[in-house]
Amino acid sequence: MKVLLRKILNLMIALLIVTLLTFLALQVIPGDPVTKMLGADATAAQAAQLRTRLGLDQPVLVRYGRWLLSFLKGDPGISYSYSMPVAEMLKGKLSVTVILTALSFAMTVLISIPLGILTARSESVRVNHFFLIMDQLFMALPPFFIGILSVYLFGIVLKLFAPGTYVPLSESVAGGLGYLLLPALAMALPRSAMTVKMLRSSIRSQMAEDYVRTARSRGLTDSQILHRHALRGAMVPVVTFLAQSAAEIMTGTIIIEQVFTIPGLGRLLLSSIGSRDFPVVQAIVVLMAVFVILVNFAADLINMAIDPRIRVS
Amino acid sequence: MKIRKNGFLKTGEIMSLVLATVIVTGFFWTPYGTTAMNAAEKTLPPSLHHLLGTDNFGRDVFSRVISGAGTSFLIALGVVAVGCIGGVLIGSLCGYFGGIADAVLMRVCDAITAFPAILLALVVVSLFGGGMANILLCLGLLFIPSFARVVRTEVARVRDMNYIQSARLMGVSTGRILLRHILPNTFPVLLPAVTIGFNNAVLAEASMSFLGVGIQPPQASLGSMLKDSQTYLNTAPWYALGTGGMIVLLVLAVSLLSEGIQQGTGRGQV
Amino acid sequence: MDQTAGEPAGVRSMDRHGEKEGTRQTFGRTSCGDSGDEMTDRQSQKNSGQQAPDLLKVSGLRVHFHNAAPERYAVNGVSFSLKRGDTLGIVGESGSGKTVTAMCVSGLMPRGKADEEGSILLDGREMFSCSEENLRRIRGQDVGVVFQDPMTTFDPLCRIGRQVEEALTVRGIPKMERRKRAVEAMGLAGLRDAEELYSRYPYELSGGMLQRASIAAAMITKPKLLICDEVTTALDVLIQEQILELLRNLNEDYGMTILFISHDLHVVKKICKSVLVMERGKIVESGETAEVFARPQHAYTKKLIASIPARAERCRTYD
Amino acid sequence: MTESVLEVRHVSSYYTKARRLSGTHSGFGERDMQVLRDVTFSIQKGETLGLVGESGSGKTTLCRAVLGLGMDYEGEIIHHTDHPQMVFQDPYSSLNPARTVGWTLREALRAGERRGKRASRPLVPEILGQVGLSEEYIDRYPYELSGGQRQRVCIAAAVIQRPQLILLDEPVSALDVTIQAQILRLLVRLKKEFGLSYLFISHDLNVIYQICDRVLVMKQGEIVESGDVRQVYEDPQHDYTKMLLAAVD
Amino acid sequence: MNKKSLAALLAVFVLAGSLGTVCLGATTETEASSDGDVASSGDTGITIGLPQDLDSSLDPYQITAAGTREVMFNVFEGLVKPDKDGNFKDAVASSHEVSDDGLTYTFTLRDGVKFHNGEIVTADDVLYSFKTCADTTVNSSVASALSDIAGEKADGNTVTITLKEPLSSFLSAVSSVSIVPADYTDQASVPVGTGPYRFVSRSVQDNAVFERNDDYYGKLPQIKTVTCKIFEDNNALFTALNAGTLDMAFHLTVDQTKNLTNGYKVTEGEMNLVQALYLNNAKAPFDDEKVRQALCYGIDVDSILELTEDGHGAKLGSSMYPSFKKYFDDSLTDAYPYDPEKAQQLLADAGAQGLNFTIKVPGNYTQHVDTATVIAEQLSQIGVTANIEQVDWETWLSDVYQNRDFDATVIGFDAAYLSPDALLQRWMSDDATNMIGYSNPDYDAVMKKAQSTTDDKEQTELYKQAEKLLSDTAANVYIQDLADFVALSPKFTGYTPYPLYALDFSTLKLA
Repeated sequence: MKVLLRKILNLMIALLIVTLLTFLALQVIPGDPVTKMLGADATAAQAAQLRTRLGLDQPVLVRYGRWLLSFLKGDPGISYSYSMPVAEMLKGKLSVTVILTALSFAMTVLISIPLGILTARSESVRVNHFFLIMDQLFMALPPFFIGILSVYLFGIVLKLFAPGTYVPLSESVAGGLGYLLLPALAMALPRSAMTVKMLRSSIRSQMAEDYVRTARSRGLTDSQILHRHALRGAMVPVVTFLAQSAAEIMTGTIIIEQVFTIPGLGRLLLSSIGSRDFPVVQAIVVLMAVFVILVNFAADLINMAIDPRIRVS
Repeated sequence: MKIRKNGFLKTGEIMSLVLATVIVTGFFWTPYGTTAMNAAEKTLPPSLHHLLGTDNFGRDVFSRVISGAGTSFLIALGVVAVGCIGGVLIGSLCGYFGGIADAVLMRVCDAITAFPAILLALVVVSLFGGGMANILLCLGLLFIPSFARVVRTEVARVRDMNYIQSARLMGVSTGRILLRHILPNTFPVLLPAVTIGFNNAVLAEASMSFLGVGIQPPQASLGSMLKDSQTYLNTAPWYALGTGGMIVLLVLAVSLLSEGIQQGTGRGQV
Repeated sequence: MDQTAGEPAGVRSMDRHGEKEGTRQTFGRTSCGDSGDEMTDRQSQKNSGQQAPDLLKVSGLRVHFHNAAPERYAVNGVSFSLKRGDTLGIVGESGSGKTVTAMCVSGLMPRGKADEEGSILLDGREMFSCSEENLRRIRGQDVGVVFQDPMTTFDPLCRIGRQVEEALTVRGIPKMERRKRAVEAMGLAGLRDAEELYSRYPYELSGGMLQRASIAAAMITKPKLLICDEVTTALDVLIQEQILELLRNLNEDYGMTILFISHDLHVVKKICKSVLVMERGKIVESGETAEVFARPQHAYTKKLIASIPARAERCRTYD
Repeated sequence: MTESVLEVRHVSSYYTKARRLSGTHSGFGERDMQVLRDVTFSIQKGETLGLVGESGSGKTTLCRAVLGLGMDYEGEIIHHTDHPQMVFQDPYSSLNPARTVGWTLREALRAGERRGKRASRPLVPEILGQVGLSEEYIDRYPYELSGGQRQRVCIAAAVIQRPQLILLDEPVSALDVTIQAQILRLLVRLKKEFGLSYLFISHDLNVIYQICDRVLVMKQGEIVESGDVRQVYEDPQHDYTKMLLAAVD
Repeated sequence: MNKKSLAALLAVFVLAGSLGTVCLGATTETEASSDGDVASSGDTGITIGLPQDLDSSLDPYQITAAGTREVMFNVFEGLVKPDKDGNFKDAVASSHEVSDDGLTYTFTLRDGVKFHNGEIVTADDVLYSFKTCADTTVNSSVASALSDIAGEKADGNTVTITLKEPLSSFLSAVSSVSIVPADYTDQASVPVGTGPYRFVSRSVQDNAVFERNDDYYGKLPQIKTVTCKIFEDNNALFTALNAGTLDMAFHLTVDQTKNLTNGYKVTEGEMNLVQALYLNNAKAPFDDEKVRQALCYGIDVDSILELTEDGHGAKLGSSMYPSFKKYFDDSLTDAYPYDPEKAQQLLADAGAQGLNFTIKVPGNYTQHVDTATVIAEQLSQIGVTANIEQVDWETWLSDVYQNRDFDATVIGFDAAYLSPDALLQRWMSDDATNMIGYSNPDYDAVMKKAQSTTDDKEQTELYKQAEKLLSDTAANVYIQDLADFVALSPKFTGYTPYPLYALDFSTLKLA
């Protein structure tokens, strides 16, 4: 249990550091939001009055503290440029990015685990070579390149889907999800290739352990050995890798949303950085970081479930 | 450490050799000027004159792809170097000494990995402008955690080995133990990290230029070229395929080479 | 631990690219016996009625590893027999081929890594002509194996009980009966409060206890032959003594035939009735243990015995 | 009374959970337990002191304490020599796998020189010769050597700085019997040649009997018996020693 | 740990990964605002693509971006309104007279004109609108025109405005004073006007929806709902158009029209704006006239048109676009013929060889980025290094337009309302929106005289003189009025180009 508490503590610290880093990064960016909102020819008095209303005249740490408190209460503040509550602006967009990431992550897991096991068990050298080459090839495909090609191929040539018509899930779950399938796949392909490669080598190294020979001496078939013993041990490094991939997919959505014109967090993040809309940027970055840290935490929990020794260390 | 020949190594070597020569020549000479425009030759299909055809300004796509590959190659190399050096430094310190320094640095690394790379890139670009050096610096910073983690685990493992104990007994200084005794043992672990790092660096640079945050025109960058080529997918598909193809080749060559080396030293998997 | 550079490392490792498939030449000796149906306990007792005197008869065994030098045979023409209830020791330094011989007998030789010739008759059945399916059935049923390092012989992520009873699990024995027999076997192997240890993880047990559990796992199916490969090497002197005591009881009380492999002549002297001395793949000497130790014939055996600083002679060779 | 090389007085040590890095699992669930109980002995110049006991009896901990390798302990340890060296049991992790034999030995020489041990600077081939290895081993990597050859290189490295005291932690138990004999013979020769003193640790009573002058028997971190090796073997006092001797007979 | 439980474990992992995130999303997920765009079925709706989001504030007097003004043209109306030929026809006012001394303007309100929120338009609303516009408008030429007002008086349904001195362009300034309900403070987020379409909703970065104003006094438009879909940049917009998800898109480049594969009707017109390489006259090196002239000689406008638009687009020599025929001085178009040697000579005289500067250009307008790219290439022939820095629209607005933190930029200035002032007033030294910091006393004098004369012929001459001054002092490197390609789905027709940057939804109808 002590290990769990320590992990949670680490998680909290990492989160705090992220929010602090974001906050400081935004102070450093040139371009003062007030001039942006009032325009260049605003009088000094108007600017000062707005600055106090937004609390920008407080020292950085006080502002950070106040922002953190209100964020924890679920209110990420008011957007500077759109003067709408940030939560209002995010609501449609957050679920889009989250679903896109979850879909892509699920695809990665569903593609790579079975394939990894299959390739690890195949004895013939030719099959191994084939899979290794496919791994290398898919790993080298950048998501946005696949995206462009598939938008062109499926969107414009084959007209399987209409780019730019993302219908929010609230309206038609099938339509929305259907649209997200392709972008999710574009991100999932290179990820799964890496996971397959890793899972295969992890299984291979487990199969070379002493206890596998003992199990064979008890009359177990190879597949029994794999499923009862080797696979479990092999999963530990893969689970950590998958959690890391989930984080990379999340940040990857920023580009894929651009290629497939999906109104997710990515596009809003880019434009609000441009317009120095700190509350929006802050909220998005922190949400992304929370997601990343949560998934890593889930991976730690699962690894603890698999390997009792981790529980004790 | 002798490396046995195998399929991967050979293909990887050939591809990297060809690419390297093409890119290096690209720095000094390209069939056409990378920015030379020619109104008469707009969006020509690939031909002997223009191996990859021309773009909407009549510029030779092949020359631009080579010089773009050159830029990406240099940045990726720089990023991996920065990431590697930073990673090895932090990794060995944390791995060897542990304690508070280790806990703090590792938490910062966790935070950096959780940070969306694009935001950091934008901060750097808006502060210092979009030149190659800034992108290299900012991406390099982002790659340090992955190297640090790999090196830290390896250094921690090697730190308690008998040959390190005996080195201590002999009176070898801690610095020298770290540098000359422990680090050489982390190289086999570093190679895969460097490869993955290189691939991610090429992709990250291309993505940033794709978003208009990375390398600014007129300097040729694979990412920005890919973005511009989107519009001409219908009338000039070779523009997108050529650029995207080069990115894939660049990444494939390096990963094949590293896979080959790992196979050769028996550390790869069958 | 005799795992030094000399011993062909290829025994367990993955096959390299392009290795040609291993060939199992058999000299067409007796068939593998009823390969088709499921061999259950009762049936094996029945047809052992007209038992051959020797439980195990090995003749002309030759093993050559693909990645070894052409003329270097791991096992080069080994022939011996093992009577039911006997305890035979195989002694030799690393690289002598003793472990490879054990692997062949227990059918644990990895596929496709070596060419094997000769004949191994286990209780009248020719191992070489057995299909993979039959070999798999023999492993754990007729032959139990206990390995050297107790720390790595168990799956660290799997509870002890589940691994001890595994030989029964794969033979479709119902859960309750498996558990009962596992606890019983662990008790027999000298593990106090076996019930409690049943659900513990390997990392929670000491080396000695793990080795006892390993022996329980091997004998749970009451195999005809128990192969012990360097089982005492990784243990302390006192615990070694206890394990040897346990094996002696199994042999005397339950008539368990034991093939004991070790590089430690002391241990072999204590437990084995007869002994084979192997050097570079060949048997250089064999016979009653006391006889061989008292009057070694072969020069190599003499050299082996001389280098043990046996307390009996009490000579300070290094004064 | 020849002067002593090492004096250990009333040393006790408690095993608290080792300072492991988070993330790497640190093995078995250990609690605070006493590893060394009031250990007192001394090693005379030129003497080979044997230390026998089962694993977990505290032999290795004592070694680490004597060499100050990060073990905290109560009591006093007085070295009358500088930079005692150590030879380990497992030949596989005793030599830097990424470096050649020559490099390792040169490293030992270099460290020695830095500490002003100018003396006659023996050349690496000469050192290898002393431990019975030919020059061709200089450029070999550890993975190209057999267990026995590696142990010889470790001994060469230990002896190179001419320390007066060398601790040997189960130096031969990982080797084949015939090779064991050669290494023991080498150790005795080097002791005579360079006037070394050994703390020889082993669980094998027979090896101890062959090579040691005096012997300490340790059980659960406590020295239960000590004395001249012939006298202890012929007429053991403590029944633990008797049990050990019976098991080997 | 058999296979079943392992599979279960994996399922948990996938679930944990996605559930954790979905519920994270769900916490802020409430019913998405009613912004779902109505499928463009039959006669009721049309989907139009916009290359960038509308301004953050939709208050008529705060709108800065031409892209927002051309859409909001359908929501807000002044007392008078420009028609497709450039004349002013009555809108909220049913009639208007101008006294012969040009000092008093009387407007009679059209009765029964309703705001989108149902209130009837009253004279007080008009007074409120004029007063608020004068105080808060960001458009300097409108502000200076309104400052000429001596007094306003409203009785019953007529409003009379008296000026201090006659102002020829006052009527066009009136057309840009959008009539808004008095004391309605929420214009920024929920704009209310009198136009043919009323504002329904907007979702940031995604879309804006307008609906037919059924009680509009004029001819009721046929299309009920107009959904504007917002794209990050031109490529994304073009891809969606090509795939048929958009019914209409405008400001396309000629290359895009050539790559169109969905059989849409393309009409060509001018964008009615002045595209130029605007140079920051307040900052070295462009404070030196010689250097500016060198750039004018060093840039070959013809080859820019050839490379970026296959020759389409109309060249111009000063801050006036050709379709504003009355004031366009064609002679200035070739004031600086392409002459690289002269350019280099001028640079040498000014001691500015090896000039190195940055062109900041908004990334979402492909036309401007392409022009900048060609300019950079051409200048490199004369040893001048022009680095291009693409910034997103919001950053361009704040850095370049408002804070004037730039060396040079490529952008197009449109006429907020049909008057030469809208294009020339900006360059007077005391003008707040004079982003290039151009200050030329002669120019200010000529402009003041032009604005105050009542004789139309003399006034036109003075405006042309002002244009010539801009060209002689090479204030900027004037390039072209971009060709405007509008793609319209065959299902619709009725697109009518306007002589100013405006997009009239009301003329669209089913084919």
